[in-house]
Amino acid sequence: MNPINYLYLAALLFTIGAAGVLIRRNAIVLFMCVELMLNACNLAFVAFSRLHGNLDGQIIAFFTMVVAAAEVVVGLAIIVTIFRTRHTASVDDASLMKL
Amino acid sequence: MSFPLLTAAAAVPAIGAVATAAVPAAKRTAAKWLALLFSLATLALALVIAVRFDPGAKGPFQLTESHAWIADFGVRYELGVDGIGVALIALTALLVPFVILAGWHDADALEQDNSNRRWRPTQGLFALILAVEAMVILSFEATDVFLFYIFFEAMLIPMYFLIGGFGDRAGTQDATESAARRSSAAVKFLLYNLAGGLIMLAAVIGLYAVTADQLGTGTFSLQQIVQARAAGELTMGTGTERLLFLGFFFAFAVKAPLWPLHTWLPGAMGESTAPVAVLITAVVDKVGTFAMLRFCLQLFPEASKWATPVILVLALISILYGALLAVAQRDIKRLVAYASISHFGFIIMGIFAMTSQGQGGATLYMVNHGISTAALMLVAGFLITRRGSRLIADYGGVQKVAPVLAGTFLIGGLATLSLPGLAPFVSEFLVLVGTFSRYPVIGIIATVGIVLAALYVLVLYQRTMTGPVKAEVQGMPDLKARELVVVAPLIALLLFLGVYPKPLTSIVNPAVDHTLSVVDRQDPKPDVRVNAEPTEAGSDRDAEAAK
Amino acid sequence: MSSAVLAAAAATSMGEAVQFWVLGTVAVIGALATVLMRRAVHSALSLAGTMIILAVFYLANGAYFLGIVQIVVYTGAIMMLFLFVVMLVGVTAADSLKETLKGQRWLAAAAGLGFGILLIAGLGNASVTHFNGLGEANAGGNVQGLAALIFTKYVFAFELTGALLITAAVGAMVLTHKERTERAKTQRELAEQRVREGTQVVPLPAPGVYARHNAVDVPGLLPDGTPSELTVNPTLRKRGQIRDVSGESLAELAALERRSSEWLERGEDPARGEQARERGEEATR
Amino acid sequence: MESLIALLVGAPLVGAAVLLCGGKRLDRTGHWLGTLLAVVSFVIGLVLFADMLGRGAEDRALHQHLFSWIPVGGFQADVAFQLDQLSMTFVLLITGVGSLIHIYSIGYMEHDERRRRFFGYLNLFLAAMLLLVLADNYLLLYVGWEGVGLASYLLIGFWQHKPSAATAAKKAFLVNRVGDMGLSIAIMLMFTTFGTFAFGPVLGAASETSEGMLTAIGLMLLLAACGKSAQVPLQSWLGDAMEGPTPVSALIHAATMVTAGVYLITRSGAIFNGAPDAQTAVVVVGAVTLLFGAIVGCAKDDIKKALAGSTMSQIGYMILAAGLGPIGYAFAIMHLVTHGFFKAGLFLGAGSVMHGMNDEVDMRRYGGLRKYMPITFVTFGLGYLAIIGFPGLSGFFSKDKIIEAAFASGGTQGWILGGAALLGAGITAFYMTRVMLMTFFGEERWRKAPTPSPDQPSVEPAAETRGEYTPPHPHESPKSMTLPMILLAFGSVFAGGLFSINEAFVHWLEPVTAFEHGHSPLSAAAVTSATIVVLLLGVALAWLQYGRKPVPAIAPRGSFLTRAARRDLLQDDFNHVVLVRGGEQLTRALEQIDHSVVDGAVNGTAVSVGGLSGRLRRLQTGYVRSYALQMLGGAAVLVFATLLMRGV
Repeated sequence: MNPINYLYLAALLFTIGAAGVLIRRNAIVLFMCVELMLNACNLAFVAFSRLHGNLDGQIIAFFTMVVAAAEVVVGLAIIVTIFRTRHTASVDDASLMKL
Repeated sequence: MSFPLLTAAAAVPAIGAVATAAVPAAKRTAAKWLALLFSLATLALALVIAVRFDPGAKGPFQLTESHAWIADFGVRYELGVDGIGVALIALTALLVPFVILAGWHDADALEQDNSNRRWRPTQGLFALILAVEAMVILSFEATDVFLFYIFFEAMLIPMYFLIGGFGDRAGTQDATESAARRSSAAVKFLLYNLAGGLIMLAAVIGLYAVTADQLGTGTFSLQQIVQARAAGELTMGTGTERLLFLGFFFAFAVKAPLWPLHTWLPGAMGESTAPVAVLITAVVDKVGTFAMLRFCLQLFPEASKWATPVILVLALISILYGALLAVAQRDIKRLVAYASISHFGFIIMGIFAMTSQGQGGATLYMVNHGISTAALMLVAGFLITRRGSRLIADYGGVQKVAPVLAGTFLIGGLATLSLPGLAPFVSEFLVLVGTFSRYPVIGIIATVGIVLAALYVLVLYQRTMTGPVKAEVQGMPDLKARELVVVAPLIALLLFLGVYPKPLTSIVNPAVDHTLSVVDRQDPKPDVRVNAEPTEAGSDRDAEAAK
Repeated sequence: MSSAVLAAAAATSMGEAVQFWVLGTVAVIGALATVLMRRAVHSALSLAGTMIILAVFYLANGAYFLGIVQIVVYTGAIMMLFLFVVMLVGVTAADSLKETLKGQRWLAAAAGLGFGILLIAGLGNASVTHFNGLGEANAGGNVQGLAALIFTKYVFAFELTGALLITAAVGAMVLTHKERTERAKTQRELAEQRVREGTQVVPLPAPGVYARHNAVDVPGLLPDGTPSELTVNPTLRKRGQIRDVSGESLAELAALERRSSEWLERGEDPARGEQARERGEEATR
Repeated sequence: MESLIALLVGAPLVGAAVLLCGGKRLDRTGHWLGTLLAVVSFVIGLVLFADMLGRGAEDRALHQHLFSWIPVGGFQADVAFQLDQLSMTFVLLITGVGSLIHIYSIGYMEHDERRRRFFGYLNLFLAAMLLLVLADNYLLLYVGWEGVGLASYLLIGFWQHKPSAATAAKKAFLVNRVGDMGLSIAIMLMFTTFGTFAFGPVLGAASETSEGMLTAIGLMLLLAACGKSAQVPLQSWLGDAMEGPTPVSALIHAATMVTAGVYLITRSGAIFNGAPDAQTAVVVVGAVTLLFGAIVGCAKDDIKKALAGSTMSQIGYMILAAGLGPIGYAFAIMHLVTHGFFKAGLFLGAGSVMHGMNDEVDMRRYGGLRKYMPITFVTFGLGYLAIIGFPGLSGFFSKDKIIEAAFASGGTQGWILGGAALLGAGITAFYMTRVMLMTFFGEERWRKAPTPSPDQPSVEPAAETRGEYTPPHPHESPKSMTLPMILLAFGSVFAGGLFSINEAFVHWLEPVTAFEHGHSPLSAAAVTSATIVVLLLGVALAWLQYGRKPVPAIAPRGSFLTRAARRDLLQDDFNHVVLVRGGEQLTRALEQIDHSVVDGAVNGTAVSVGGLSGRLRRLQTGYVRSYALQMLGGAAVLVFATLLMRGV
C-alpha cells in the first residue's frame, strides 16, 4: 500500500468536516467539525513527516493540537456565554454582525 | 554641501504647523502670532532663495539637494528649483501671511460654540494653513516624480479639513444645513482630487516600470529621465507615452481645474472662508498648472504635442464657459471661483501653446492670478463678514458707506479683468499673443474672454458697490487697519508687476526656454523680418543670456 | 514494539494496509456520523471514535508521542470538555436538520465536493511514490527527537503556545465567570418572593402516584386523573422522554371498580362504569 | 529735452496717485493740486512745442526709452515715448483743453463732497490720454487706450448713487472693451507678422507684407476706433455717458477721448494706405456715423444728449477724413483740434446753463436764457457758429476741407461720401440751431411748472416736480467757469483760421502723415458755396420750426423717425433684446448645464458607486455559516488556481 493513502484519507476527513461546518447549526457540533478538520490536517502532517523523513511535520501537528485546545476552550466558553444570554446554541440566531 | 535652503523653506512652515498645533487652548492669540511669525520666516527664506537663484546659470535646476530615500525603488529625495519654481514658491510664501492675517478671526466663532477644554480650532486652522504651505512648497521643489506625487496628494488632507471644518458661516440661517453643504463640498473636493491622484499614481508606477525596463534600474528622477531621453537611452513607445501622459494630465487637470473637471471648485470656494478659498485657488491649484509645465511637458514631450489640440480646445471652453457662468452667479464667492476657472483656462492655454510667450505668460499668469484673486477674494471676504451674506443681491451702495473697501474691491476686480497697468494684463496678453502666434483662431476666440471678464467684474461691482445704499449696508464700517495691511501690499504688488514685470520675466524666461528645448519647439518666426535696431531691452536680455 | 514499526519504514507492511483500510473506513463513518447525527452527544461520541482511530494512524506513522497525546489530550480532555458543554447546554440542542439559509445545503455540498475533488486531484498528480521513512529521524527515539526540535528550532513557537494556552485559560474564565452583583437570597426572602409573585407558592408536586410508577419520568396525576406537567423535570419534557402512563393506569382503575362492583353485588351503576371506561379509552387514545 | 516727455505723463499721474490715496486731508486743497499739475503738463507741452518748432521739419520727432517692459523671447515691449508733430498736436489739445476744464470744474464741482476724487480721476484721465498719444508702440498705446476707458468709467459713474450713472459707466466700459478686443487682436497680428509692434518698424515694413494681412490689421484697428470714438455700430455708449458731470462730457466725450480713434487710424496711416478695403470700411463707418449722430442730435431734448449726438457726427467727419488716406489725415486732425475747442466750449456752456437752472437738462424747460447768462450765451453762440461751420470760424475751415476731400476721393464713392458730408453739414446746422433757439431764445418755459411727459423716459423729471414748484433763478456762472468758456470761444473762433494760413497745419503734420492734394471733380469754391447753402437751409429750417412758433414744453409725439431718433435709432433696444436678453438666456442655460450635466455626471458616478456597494452589502448576511461557505469557496478557487499554475 502506498502511504499516500493517509493523505487521501486526510483530504476526505477534512472535506467532511468542512461540509459539517457549513451544514450544522448547533454551535457545539460546528466546533466538533472544526476539530475534525484540524485532525485531518494533523494526519496529513504526520504523513508528510513520514514522507520527508523528518519530525518537523509532527511538531507542527503538535502545535496544532495545542492551538486547537486553546481554541476549543475559548470557543466553548463563548458558546456557554451565548447560551446564557440567548438560551440557544444555534449559530444562526447570533447573526447581528451585519450592517 | 551647502545649507539646504529648499528643505529649510519647506521645513519652517512644517515646524510652524506643529508648534502652532501644540499651543495650549487658552493661548489663542499666541498661536495666531506664532503662525504669522513662521509664515513670515518662510517668506524670508523664499526671498533668500529668489536672491540666491541665478537666472543665467547653466543647468535646469539650482540649489539642488539629493539624498537616497527608498533605495529599492530608486525613489530619491531630490529637490531643485528652476525660475518657474522660484516664482511660485515666492508667491506661496508671500500669500500665506496675508491669508493668516485675513483669517485672524475666522476661528473665533468656533471657539465660542464649544465647551470642551481640549478643543482648539484656532490652533487647528493656522496649523493646517501652514501645513498646506509646507506641502505646496515641497511640491514646487520636488524634482523626483514620486516625491512630488506624495506631497501633491498629501496636500489634500489639510485642505479637506480646512474646507470642511472652517467653512464660511456667512448667511447661514440653518447651521446644520450649511454644515451639510460644507462637508459635502469638502468630500467632493477630496474625492475628485483623489480620483485624479490615483490615476496619476498608476501612471507614476508605469513610468517607473518603463524606466526600469529600459535603463536597467528604475528611477523617478526627472532630470535623469529627461537626460536619458535626450541621450536616446530611453525611448517610450508612442502608446505608452500617451497613456502615461494622460494619467499625469488628468490629475493636474482636476487640480487646475480644467473644464469639464472643474465642478468641485465653486463648491469648495463657496463653502470655505475667503482666506481658505484664496489658499485653494491661488496656491494649491497652481500646483496643477505648474506640474503640467514641469512634468507633463518634460517627461512626455511627444504625447504633449499629440494632445495639444484637444487641451487647447478644452482650455478655450474653460475660458468662455467660466466667464459666462461667472456672469450668471448670484454668490460673490462662486462668481470669483468661476472667474478663476476662466483664468486657469488661460494659463493652460498658454502652457500648451508651446511658445515662449505662451509659457512665460502662463507662468506670470500663475503668479499674477494668485495675487489678484487674493486681493479680490480677501476684500470680498471682508465684505461678507461685515454683512453676513454671500448673495450679491444683499448688497448695494457700499461705495458710499465704505469707499476704501469699495476702492480696493474695484482694483481687485480691475486686476481680474486684467486692465493694462495691472499685473494680470501682462500675463494675459502674453498668453494670448503666444497662443495666437501658433493657433490664430483659438487666440482670437480667447480674446472674447477679456470682454466677458469685464462684464462679470463690472456687473459684480455695480450691483454690490454702486446705486442707492441698502438698509442693511447702512453704517457698514470701512476697512480696518489689519485689513488694510492685508490688501495694500497686494495692490501695490499688482501695480508694480504691472508696470515692471522684468524681475519676474528675467527669472522665468530661462526656465521656459529650457522647457521648450526639452519639448523641442521653437517660436514661429514672423512673416516679415523687420530690421529693427536691437532695442535696449533686446541688448540687456542678451547680456542676461551671456551671464 | 518491533523496530520495523518504530522505523515507520518507507514501504508499508501488509498489516498496516489491512489496518488502514479497516480503520480508515470506520474513521470516515465516524466523521460522517459526527456531521449527520441529530443529537450533539452522538456527534461527540462518534468524533471521539474517529480521533482514537487517528491516534492509531499516528502511531502507525511513527508519531508515537503524537499518538499518545492525541488520545490523552483530544479524546481524553477536549472531547470530555465537549461532553460537559453538551451537558450544560446541549439538552435543547438536538437541532432539527431543516435548513434555514436558502440554498446553503446545496452550495455547501457543492463546495465541499468540489474542494475534496480538487484536493484529491492535487494529491493524485503529486505522484508521491517514495517515502523515506522516519528511520533515522526516530533513531534516538521519537520523543527525544521531538524534544530536541521543540526546544531548539521551535522554542519560540513553543513559548508562544504556552502564552496562548494561559491566555486561553484566562479568557475562558473571564467569559464564563458570572459576577455576583447582589447578595444571595435567603430562604426566607425566596419564600416571600414566591408568595408575592403568587406563582407556585407550595412546593412542586412529586412525580408518580403509585409505587410502581414513582420514577421521575412519570407525571403525577391530578385528582381527575389527568397528568400534571408540574411533576416532571422540564428537561425530560423537552427531550420527550416522559413516560405517559396515565392511560393504562386509568384502564386498570376502571377494571378494578368493575370487579369490586361485581364482588359486592351492588346495584349496577352503568353510568360510573361507562364514565370510567370512556375516560380510560380517551386516555389510552 | 527727451526727459521732459516722461514728465509730461508723470505730472498728472502723480496728481492722480496723490489725490486718490491722499485721503480726507486733501479735500480742501486737492482740486488746486490737480489743476496745477494739469497746467504744469500743459506748460511742459508748450516748452516741448517751442523746442520742436526750433528744429527742422524732418527731425522734429523725439524718442525716449524709459525701460524694457515685457521682454519674453521675441516679444519685446518697451516703455518708450515718441513725440512727433502728431503727438504734439494732441498733447497741446489734451493738456490745454484739459487744464481749462480742470479750472472749470473747480467751480462746477464746488458743492460735491467728493471733489478731490473727481480731480484725481481727471488727472488719471489726462495721464492715460497722454500715454496713449505719446506711446511709441501699440502695446503701450493699448495701455493708455484702456486707461482712458477706465478713467471714463470712473468719471461717467462718478455719481454712483444714481443707478443710471452706474449703468452708463458699465456700458461705456464694456462697449470700449469690445473695441479693445479689436486693438489687441491687431497687435497680435502685428507681432506675428512683423515680430514687433513698435510704430517705427511696423509702419516702416507695412508695405512688405500682403494686402490681406494689412486689411485684417486695418479692420481690427477700425473696430478699436469704433469702440473708443463711438462710431457705428459701437456708438451706443456715448449718449448714456452724459450721465457723468458736464465737465467730464466736455473733456472726455468731446475734446479728447473720443478722438483717440481718429488718432489711431491716422497714426496707422501706413497700414491703411496699403489696404484699400480697410479704408473703404473706415469711410463707410465715418459717413454712416456722421449722419446717424446728426439725426439723433435732431431729436434729443436733453441738451447734453443733443450735443453728444453732434459729437458722434463730428467724429464721423474725422473718421471719414482719416479713411480717405493722405488727402484726409491732416484735415481729420485739424477738424479734431477745432472740434476740441468748440465742442468743449459748447459742453461747458451747457454745463453752465444747467448750473444756472438747477441741473435741468430738458431744453424744453429752457428758453430765453440769453439775458440771464450773457457770457454763456455769447460763448455758446460762438461755439455754435463754429460747429455749424459758419464762414470765417474754425469749424468752417476744417469741415469744408473734409467735404472737399470727400468729393476728391474720386468716382461714385467720392460723390456719395461728399453728398453724405454735405447732408451732414446741413443737419448739423439744423439741430445746433434748434439747440440754440430752444435754449436762449423764445419764451421762458421754465417759469411754468413742468408736467413730465409719458413718452419721454429718457428725460428724468426735474426735482421740483415733487411738491411745490419754485421756478429756478437763472444766473451767470462764477469766474472759474466762465473764464475757460471764454478762452475756448477764442479757440473756436480763430483756431481754424490760423491753421489754414497757407496750410500751416497741413505742412506741420506732413512729415508724419504724408499729405497730397486731392483733385476733386468740383472746384473748392463750388464745394464751399454748396456747404454754405446747405448750412443756411438747415438754419432756416430750424428757425421755421423752433424760432417762429413757440416750442411746446412737452415734446410732441412726433413722427416715427423722431421717436426712433430719440431712442438712438432703436440701437439700444436692439442691443437690449439681442445681446442682453440673449446673454442672460445663455448664461442661465449654461448654469443649468453646469449643474445638471457636467456636475451631474460626477455626482451620478458617486451615486451609482454608492448603489453598487449597497447591493454588495447584501452578501454580509451575518450568518457565520454563509461566511464559512464563502471561505470554503474561496479556498476551492485558490486550490484550483494553484493546480492550474502547476499546469494540471
